[in-house]
Amino acid sequence: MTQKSMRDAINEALHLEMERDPRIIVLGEDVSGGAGGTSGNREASGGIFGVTKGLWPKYGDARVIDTPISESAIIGAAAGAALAGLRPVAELMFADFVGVCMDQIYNQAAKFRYMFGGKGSCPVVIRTAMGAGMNMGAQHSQTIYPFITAVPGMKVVIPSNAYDAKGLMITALRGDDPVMFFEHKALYPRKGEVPDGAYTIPFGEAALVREGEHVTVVALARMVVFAEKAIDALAKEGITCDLIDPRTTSPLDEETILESVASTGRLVVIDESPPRCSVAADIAAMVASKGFRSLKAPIVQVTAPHAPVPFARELERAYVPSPARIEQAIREVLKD
Amino acid sequence: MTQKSMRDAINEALHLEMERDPRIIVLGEDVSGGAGGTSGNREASGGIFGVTKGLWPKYGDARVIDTPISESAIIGAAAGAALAGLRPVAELMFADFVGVCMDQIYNQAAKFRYMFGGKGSCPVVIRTAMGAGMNMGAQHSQTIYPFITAVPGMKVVIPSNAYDAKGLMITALRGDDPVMFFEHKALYPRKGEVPDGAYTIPFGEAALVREGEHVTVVALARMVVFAEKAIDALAKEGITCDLIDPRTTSPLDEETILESVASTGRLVVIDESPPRCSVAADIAAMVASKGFRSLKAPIVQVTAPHAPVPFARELERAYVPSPARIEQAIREVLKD
Amino acid sequence: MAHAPTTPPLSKEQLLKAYRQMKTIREFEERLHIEIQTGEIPGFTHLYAGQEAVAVGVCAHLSDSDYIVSTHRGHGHCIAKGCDVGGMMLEIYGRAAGLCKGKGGSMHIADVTKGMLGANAIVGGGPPLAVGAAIACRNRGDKTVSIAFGGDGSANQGTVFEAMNMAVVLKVPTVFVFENNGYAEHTGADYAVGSKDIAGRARGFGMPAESCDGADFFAVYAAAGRAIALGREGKGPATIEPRITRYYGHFEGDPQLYRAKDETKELRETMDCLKNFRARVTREGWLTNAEMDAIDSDVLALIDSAVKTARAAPPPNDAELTTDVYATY
Amino acid sequence: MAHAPTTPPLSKEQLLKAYRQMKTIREFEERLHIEIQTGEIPGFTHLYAGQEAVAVGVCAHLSDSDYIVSTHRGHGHCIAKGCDVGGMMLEIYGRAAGLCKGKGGSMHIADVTKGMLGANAIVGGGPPLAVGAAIACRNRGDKTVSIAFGGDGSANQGTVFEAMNMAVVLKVPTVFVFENNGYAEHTGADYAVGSKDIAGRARGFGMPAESCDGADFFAVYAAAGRAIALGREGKGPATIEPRITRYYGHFEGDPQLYRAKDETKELRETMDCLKNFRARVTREGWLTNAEMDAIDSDVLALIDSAVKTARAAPPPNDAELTTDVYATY
Ligand SMILES: Cc1ncc(C[n+]2csc(CCOP(=O)(O)OP(=O)(O)O)c2C)c(N)n1
Ligand SMILES: Cc1ncc(C[n+]2csc(CCOP(=O)(O)OP(=O)(O)O)c2C)c(N)n1
Ligand SMILES: [Mg+2]
Ligand SMILES: [Mg+2]
Repeated sequence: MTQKSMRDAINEALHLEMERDPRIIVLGEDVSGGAGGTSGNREASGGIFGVTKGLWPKYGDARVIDTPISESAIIGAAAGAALAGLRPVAELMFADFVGVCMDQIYNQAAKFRYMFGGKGSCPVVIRTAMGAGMNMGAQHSQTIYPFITAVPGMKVVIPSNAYDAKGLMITALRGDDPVMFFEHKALYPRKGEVPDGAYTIPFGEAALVREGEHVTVVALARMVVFAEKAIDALAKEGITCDLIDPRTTSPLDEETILESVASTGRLVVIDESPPRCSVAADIAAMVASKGFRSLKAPIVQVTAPHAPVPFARELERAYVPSPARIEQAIREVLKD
Repeated sequence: MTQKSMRDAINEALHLEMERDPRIIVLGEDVSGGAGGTSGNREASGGIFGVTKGLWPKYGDARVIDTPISESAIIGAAAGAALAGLRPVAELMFADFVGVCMDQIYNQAAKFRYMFGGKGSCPVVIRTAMGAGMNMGAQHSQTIYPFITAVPGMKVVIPSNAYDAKGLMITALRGDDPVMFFEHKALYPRKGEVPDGAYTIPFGEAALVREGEHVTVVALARMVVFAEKAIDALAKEGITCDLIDPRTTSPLDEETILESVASTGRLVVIDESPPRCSVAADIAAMVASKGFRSLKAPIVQVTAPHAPVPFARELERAYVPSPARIEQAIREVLKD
Repeated sequence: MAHAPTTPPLSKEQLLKAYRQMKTIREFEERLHIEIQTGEIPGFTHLYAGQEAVAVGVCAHLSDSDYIVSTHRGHGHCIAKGCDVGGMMLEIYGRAAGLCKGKGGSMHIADVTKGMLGANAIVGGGPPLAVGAAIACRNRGDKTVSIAFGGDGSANQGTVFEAMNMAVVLKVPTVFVFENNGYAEHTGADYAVGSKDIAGRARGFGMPAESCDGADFFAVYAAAGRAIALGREGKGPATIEPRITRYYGHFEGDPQLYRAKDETKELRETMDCLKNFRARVTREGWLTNAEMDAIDSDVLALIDSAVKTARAAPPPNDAELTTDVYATY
Repeated sequence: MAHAPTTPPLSKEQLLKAYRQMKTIREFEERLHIEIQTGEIPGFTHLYAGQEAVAVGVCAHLSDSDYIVSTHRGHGHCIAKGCDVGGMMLEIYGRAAGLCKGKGGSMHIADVTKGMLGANAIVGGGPPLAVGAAIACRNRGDKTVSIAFGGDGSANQGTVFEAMNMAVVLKVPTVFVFENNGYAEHTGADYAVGSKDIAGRARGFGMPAESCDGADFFAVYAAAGRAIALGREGKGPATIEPRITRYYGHFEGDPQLYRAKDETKELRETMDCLKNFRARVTREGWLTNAEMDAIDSDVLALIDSAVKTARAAPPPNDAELTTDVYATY
C-alpha cells in the first residue's frame, strides 16, 4: 500500500472503473481542459482540482467531455445519458453551484425512478468540491450537502479521507442510483494509505474512527480531521470518545450512532454547515427521537454560525468549527 | 371584520401596500396574464392561483410585470431591482421550481448584504405556492422550505391561516430583508376573520394556537389545521396540548417552543416535508440541545416519508401526515 | 380536379399507423376532457388535442431505440412513441397497474423501454436530458437520435438554451421540437419570445432550424425528417418549430380569458390535422375513407375500454409509498 | 505624417479620466500579481489586466445613478465605476476597513452608492440582476441604464440567456457586455460558444449587437455609446462583444497550459489598450505624453499607498462574523 492524496485516490477510482466499464463517461467544465486553446494541449487541466487527470488521454472526447459553463445542461445531460444506459460522472466544479442546476439534481435525477414506478434507473454520479478553509468567499466555500441529504432518491457521499473516498467512489460507480459525491477541497491534498486495486465501501455504514467511552462524537469530511485532533488531545486527560464518521448521509447509518450513544449517553455532532436544517440537526433529531432514553445530557451541536462564509482569513477561521471548539463542546457535554 | 380566504387576504395585503409604497412592483409568470393573447383581456389570470388579481388594472405594466418562463431571470431581476431601490414581489408559481432559480435566491439575494459588508439591502419578497394535497405529482407538491430555512440571509414565512398571511405579508413588504413567503395551496380557499385595513405581524413570534398541559405540538402551514383537529379530538379525553405555529421558520421563535416544552416535557413536531434535514428535525434538534432537561419522553417527529410525493389519490393521502397520525403521535409521546 | 396518382412519402402501412396514432391521441384527449368532469381523475391534466400531427409526424421517424423527452402536455408524445394506451389511462387515473404504478400521473408518464424518457412537469426540464441521451446515441454509434419536445413557453427557459448550445458544441444528435401553440399558460408566445421567432433564435445558436405548419402531418414529417437525418448522419442538432394550436385550455379548467371568443371553435375548422390528413391522403389516392373509418372505430373502442378498465382498476397499495425511491436500499 | 487636428469624441477632461482609470486598473492588477506571490492575500484572484479599455470605455458613459453588475474578474469594472481604490485593496486583503468590511473579498466587491451592484462569483449570476436594475431605471424614467458585464464563458449560462430574452420582452435599458477574452478558465471560446459568435446569438434574441476591438478604447467607447443610447432612449437592450485578451492566467496560479507559449507576451505587444490609447491621442493631438506621464506617476503612488495601507490594516473583529446577515434581526 502506498500513501495517496484524496485527490489521487478519487482519480484512481475513476481510472479503474472507466477501464472496467465502458458505459462510464465523465463530463464537466475543464474535466480535460484545453479545448479550443492555442497550445494544442488537449489536457490542459484534468479538472480544476486535477481529479480527472489522465482520463482524456486514455478515453478521448467520446468519454471525457469538456462542456460550456452550463451546469443545468451538464447535470441534465448526465441524467439523460444515465436513463439511456450510460454511467455518467458529472463534475460540478464547486458545490456552491448547485443553485444553477438544482432542478436537474432534485426534481429530475433523484425522482425518475419513483415517478416511473421503478421502471428505469438513473445511475449518475455528481462529483463536487465543497467546503471552506481556502478564503474563497461566500459563493465558493459552502458545504451544501444538507440540501441534497433532504432529497429522497439521491444518495449522498461525504468522505473524510483518501481510503474511504476511493472505495466509496467505486461503490457509487457500480450502483444503480444517483449519487452526489462531496469532496472537501481542504482534504484533496491529504494523504492516507490507499491500496492500488479496486475495492468498495458500502453506503450506509459509518466508520468508527476512534473508540471511547465517555462521549459519542459524529463528524463529517474535514470535521473528522478536526474532531480527531480534539479527541486525541482529550484522551491525554482520560476523556475518551467514539468518533463516528457516517461517510454517507443518505443512507445514514443510524444504528452505529444509536449504539454508541447507548453506551456513552452523550452526543456531540460536528458540522461545517450553518446550523438550520443541517445534517447536525438531522442527526441530533434522530437521536432525540430514537435514542432519547440513552441520553444523559443535552445534545451539543457544533456548526458554523447562521451566516454566509466570510472572506477574511481571520473571519473564516472563526467561522469553521475548530479543534478547540470541538474540544470545548466535548467538555461541555460532560458537564452533567 | 369579514371572513376572507387566505388567497384574498394575501391579495389584500398586496393591494394595500402597493397603494402605500410606489416602490413595490410585482413580477412573475401570468401575474396579470393575457399579454400577447387574442382576447385583448390584459388581466386574463391575476396569477395562476389568483393571488395577484386586480393589481394590473390598477398599476399597469410598469408595476405588474408578466414575464417569460425564466425563473432565474424573474428572481434575479427582482433581486437586482431591490438593490436598485425598488421593493419587488416575485411570484415563483410553484415552490418546486426553486430548482431552476435557486442560485438567485440563495447565493445572490440572501447573501448580498453580508458580502457587501452591510452596505446595501435586498428587500425582495418571493411568494410561492407549495404543498401536497391536490394530486399534482412529484414536481408540483413539495414544501421546499427546509432548503430556504437553511440559508443565512433569507427570512422564511409559512402562514397557516388568512389572518396571519395578511399581516406577515405586510411585514415582509415593509422590511428590508429578502423574504421567501410560502403559501400552501390547500389553504388558499380557507377562510378566516381578516380586518380590512393594514396590520403587521412580527417575524420570529410564534402563535400559540391551542393551550394545554400535556404535550407541546409544533406544526406549520396546513399541518396546523390537521394538528388542531387531532388536538381537539384528544381534548375530549382530557389530553390537552400547546399547539405552536412558528409562522416564520427563519427567524424561529425558539423561546415560545422551549417555554412550552418546559411546562409539558413532551414534544411532537409535525412537518409535511420528508424527514431528512427538515424543519421538524431542526426544531427537534434545537429542543434536544436547548430544552433537553425539560424533556420527559423522546421527541416524536411526524413527517412525510423519505420519498417523492406520489400521484395517486390514495398514495398522496397516505404520504401527508394526517390528523389520525398526529393523534397517534401525541398518544405515543405520552406513553412514558 | 383529378390529379395523377403520386407516390406517398410514407408506405401505406406507415400512413395507416400515423393516422391511427393521431386519431388515438385525439380520442384519448377528447375522452379525458369528458371524464375529467366526473371528478374521478386526480390532479391536473394538460390536453394535447390539436397538436397530434407534431408528435406523430416526428415520431414516425423513430424506433424504440431512439429517445424522446416530453413535457407536462405529454400524452401525445407518449402515444406516438408507442406507450401502451391502456397503461397510460391507468396511470392518469392513478391506478396500481398504471405505466408508472400510479406514482407518476399525467405529467410523469414514461416508458424507458420504448425510449420514452418521461413527460416532465418542469418547463425546460427535458432538453438537457435529451442532450444526454444524444451523447449515448453518439457514443453507441448506431445512428439513433434523441428528440426534445417543448413548447413556445419552454423556449425561454435557461436550461433549454444551455441544452441547445451544448448540443451544438458536442455535435450530438438532438432535435429540438418547439411546438409553438401560441401560448404558455395565459401568455402569448409573441409577447414572451422577445425575437418572436423561435427557429431564428435556434439558428443564432448555430444549428439549422425551420418552422412548419404543425397541423399538416406531411409538413411536420418532412421537416422532422430533415432534422433527424442530420442527427443520424452525425451532423449535430437541429430545431423545428411547428406552428400549431391547442383545442383546449392550458389545463383542464382553464377559462381561457386570454383567447378571443370562438377562437378554438374556428381553429377546430381551420387547423385540424386529422381533417387535413384525410383530405390529402384521399385526394392523392393513398388511403381510402373506409380504411380510416375502420381505424376510427377501432380507436374509439380502444379508448372506451381503456377508460372502463382504468375506472374499475384498484389503486396502489399504501406499501408502494416508499418503494422505488432507490434501486438499492 | 502630420494630420490636421481632429475633434476628440470625448472632452479633454474625459480623456484624461479615461486614461487615469485604465492606468489605475493596469497598475492595480500588475501590483496584485506581485503581491499575491507574497502569500499575504487570501483566496483566489482573477486579474483584469489587458481588458481595461472595456470597463473604462463602457463606464465612461455612466454616472453614479447608472448601474453595473460585474463578475469574478471585477476589479476593472469596480475602478471604472468609481469604487474607491484604497477600499478595494483593503477588501482584497480582507481588512476591516475594506469596501465590504473584509467579508466579501476580491470576487464580491460592491458599492451600491456608486451603482456598482457587485462583482459576482457565480458565472451568469449578474445579468438577471442587471435586468432588474434596468426595470428600476425604466420605472424611474430618468434615462439611466444598467450594464451586465460578463465573459465569453458566461455567455453560455442559462441565466444569461434568460436575462437577454427578458430584457427584450420588457424593453428595459440593459446593455450586455460580453468581454470575449478567448477563454473561460481553460476552455476556448470558439469551442464553448457553439455558434462561435456571441453578438450574432444576441441578435437572434432580438436585440442589436455588435462586436468591437476591446483593446481600442475608442472602439469600445463608440460601440458602448450606441448601445447605451438605445437604452436611454427607451429602445430596449443591446449587446456588445469586445474582443480582447487577458494578460494573466484565469486566476493567479494558473499555469495556462491551454495557451501557446509566448501568447501573452505577444499580446502584450499587439493588444495593449494603454499603448493604443497613447498612440492615438498623441497622434491626434488630443493629449500630450507629459500629461499622461504625470498620471502614470500619480497612479503608481496611489497603488503603492493602497498596498501599504492594506498590508498594515487590521483584520475584521470576530464579532463581525454574524453581523450584516440581516438588516433587521
Ligand atoms: C420551471 C417551470 N415554470 C413554470 C411552470 C408552470 N407551467 C407549466 S406549463 C407552463 C406553460 C408552458 O408553455 P409552453 O412551453 O408553451 O407549453 P404548452 O403548455 O403550450 O404546451 C407553465 C408556465 C412549470 N411547470 N415549470
Ligand atoms: C456557475 C459557475 N460555474 C462555474 C464557475 C467557475 N468559473 C469561474 S470563472 C469561470 C470562467 C468564466 O469565463 P468567462 O465568462 O469567459 O470570464 P473570464 O474568466 O474569461 O473573465 C468559471 C468556469 C463559476 N464561478 N460559476
Ligand atoms: Mg405553448
Ligand atoms: Mg473569458
